[in-house]
Amino acid sequence: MTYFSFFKAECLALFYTKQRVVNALLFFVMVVVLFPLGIDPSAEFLSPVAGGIIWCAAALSVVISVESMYKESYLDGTLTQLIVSGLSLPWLILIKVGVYWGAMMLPLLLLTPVFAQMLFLPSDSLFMLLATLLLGTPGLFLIGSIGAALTVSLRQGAMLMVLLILPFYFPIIIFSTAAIKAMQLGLPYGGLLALLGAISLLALVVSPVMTSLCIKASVR
Amino acid sequence: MHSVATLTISDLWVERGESDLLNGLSFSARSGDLVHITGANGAGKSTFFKALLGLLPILSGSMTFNGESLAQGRHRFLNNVLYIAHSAGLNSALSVLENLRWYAPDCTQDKIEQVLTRLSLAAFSETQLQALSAGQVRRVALARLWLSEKQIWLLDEPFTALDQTLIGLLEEKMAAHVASGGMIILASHLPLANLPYLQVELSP
Amino acid sequence: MNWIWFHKLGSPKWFYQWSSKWALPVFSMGLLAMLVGVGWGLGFAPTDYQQGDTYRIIYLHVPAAVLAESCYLSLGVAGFVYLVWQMKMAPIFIKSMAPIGAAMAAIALLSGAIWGKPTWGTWWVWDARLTSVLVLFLLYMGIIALQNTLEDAALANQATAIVSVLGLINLPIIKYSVNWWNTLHQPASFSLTEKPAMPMEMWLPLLIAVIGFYCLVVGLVMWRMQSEILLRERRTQWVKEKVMNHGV
Amino acid sequence: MAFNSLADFLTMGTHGAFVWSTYGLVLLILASLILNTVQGRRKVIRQLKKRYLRESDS
Repeated sequence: MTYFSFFKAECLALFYTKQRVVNALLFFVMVVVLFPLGIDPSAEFLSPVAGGIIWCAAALSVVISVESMYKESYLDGTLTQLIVSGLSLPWLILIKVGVYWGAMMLPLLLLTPVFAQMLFLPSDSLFMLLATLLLGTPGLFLIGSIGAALTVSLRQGAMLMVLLILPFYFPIIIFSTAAIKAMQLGLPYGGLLALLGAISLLALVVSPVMTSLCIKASVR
Repeated sequence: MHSVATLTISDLWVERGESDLLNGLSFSARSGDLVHITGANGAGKSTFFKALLGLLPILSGSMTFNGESLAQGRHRFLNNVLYIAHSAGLNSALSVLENLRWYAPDCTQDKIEQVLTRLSLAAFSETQLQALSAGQVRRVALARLWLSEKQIWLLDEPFTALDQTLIGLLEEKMAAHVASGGMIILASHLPLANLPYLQVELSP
Repeated sequence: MNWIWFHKLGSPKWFYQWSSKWALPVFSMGLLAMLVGVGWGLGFAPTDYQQGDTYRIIYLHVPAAVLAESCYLSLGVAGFVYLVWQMKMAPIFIKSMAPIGAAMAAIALLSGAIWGKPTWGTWWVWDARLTSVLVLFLLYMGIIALQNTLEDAALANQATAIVSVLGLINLPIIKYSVNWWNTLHQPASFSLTEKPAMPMEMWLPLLIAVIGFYCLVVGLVMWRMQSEILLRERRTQWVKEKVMNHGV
Repeated sequence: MAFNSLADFLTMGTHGAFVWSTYGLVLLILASLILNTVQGRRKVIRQLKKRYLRESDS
């Protein structure tokens, strides 16, 4: 096993099970649709909150799709093989999270302009929304990976995982929506984007190590 | 040919749930040895492999590979190890060929197909793992032995779900590996028919 | 520097015997100090010229809020100690402390809400302090849920330690991030290092109440840790003797 | 004493209900925390004792 062959196998496996990615995207669409239907479909209400709605929907669909990230590998014993492969487990985890991020975020970024339009997001804020998604979602996936590893040995771990992980998503969501709002109000937003990037970078350093600790404790 | 390697286990105790296992297991093996670990169910055969691989913490005792303690140089040990566990360790979404390429990316297509023919899996090379029977999955897992260059093989009950011909093939392969300077540690409740081995008996 | 105390603290048996001596005195002292502080604040401290007598909720609200944060800080430190040194006592501490911290955060939230209604005219605002205590409460509940769900003890140790450490990073970020919104909450009314902004007669009972809460929590956590030690070390001879000699 | 009469003390100026309900709630939470701690300890000792007795029997 090499890092590259692992990357290739992960890509292929994700490609064969693409229905899971499609499901996560459908979930994203459902949550977005809930807001106009459940609260108020008028442009006056939706326009200022559109960025927030898309962000909340994205965070929820990420946490749900990441939840089962290690489950199958745990059950079929490939997780054990990764640990004893002699390769560095944190790097393997980083590769896996990267593949998941790419598979889920590329279509989501393509969908976003459509939904931004439907929620009456001012078109000059669209660029900002895409930038925050690009900067912030790696953090969501990396933090989610820790949660998925924490609960990998549980049969009914989904609820617990969401409960544990969402508090760690709060800062990312707050900074992202604050940046979009700041742009709409004509305030400086560079600092907020920098903070968002800083959180993702911090997660990039911390998450693979913490995830591998959890995986090693789970695989017994 | 492999270089000379030694593995020494001394006074190993492992905690598992409510009881302590392995009871101070000690043995030493070098390249060219086949160690056969026997013992009843629950005596700690799988537990021993897990302790050796660092999947379980040990209570006391020491394990050294080429004179270096495993606690320090585990990855140098793991680089030389191929571990076949109870679970197949194969990705069920991938085909047989893709699984084997994942484990052995340097092997040529010819070589892989040769091995698959040998294990009568040639017809299934493009089939997804989830469509195979348990016995076939087992054979795919064992195919890694033919494709790998690793010196130390850790085999946990490799004979389950295999028929007589395949057991014969596997024993032949193991004999060849040992003869070329490899080391095999094998746990099984079955006796080995045609091979010389060191026996280590575990008692619960 | 002498590290012997650190290693001793890592031994469950030593900790059990040491804490057996201290738990009851510390707890009683805490209870006493709390009663004195709260009673003094309730009945004898002067009336606030702005808020009238409603401010007397402070004698419960501030100690609980201080404790909720201190408890989490200690959880984070314990988690770090476990991840780095694999010290046996750290997960025992985390498991024992989490419910206490959750109770403190709940007290801070509830008393704050009840205080806020007559003072600001609202039960709740989404400002930095309130939101961070709410997140704190959620983190405590998450750790308790994790602890109760994971059956494998080694995994539960590792998992709670990791969540504790991550929460320690998360809390200041949340506080900072929410700070953009206008904050209704008054600036911290209690600090040991700065000169108190409130008159001495109000501040002193508050200090005593905070000390009382601290001692109470230390006493409680020692007891909880003792129970946990007995359970985890049940296979050792000293626990067996201790339990068999105990008259229950 | 900051209050002139018991009635003053109970009404706490204007917002007695708020102050006293807080104190009541906090008392409830603290009491249940202490009770939980004490009972937890009892339960552990009882459990272990039974277990040891069972083991020494067999």
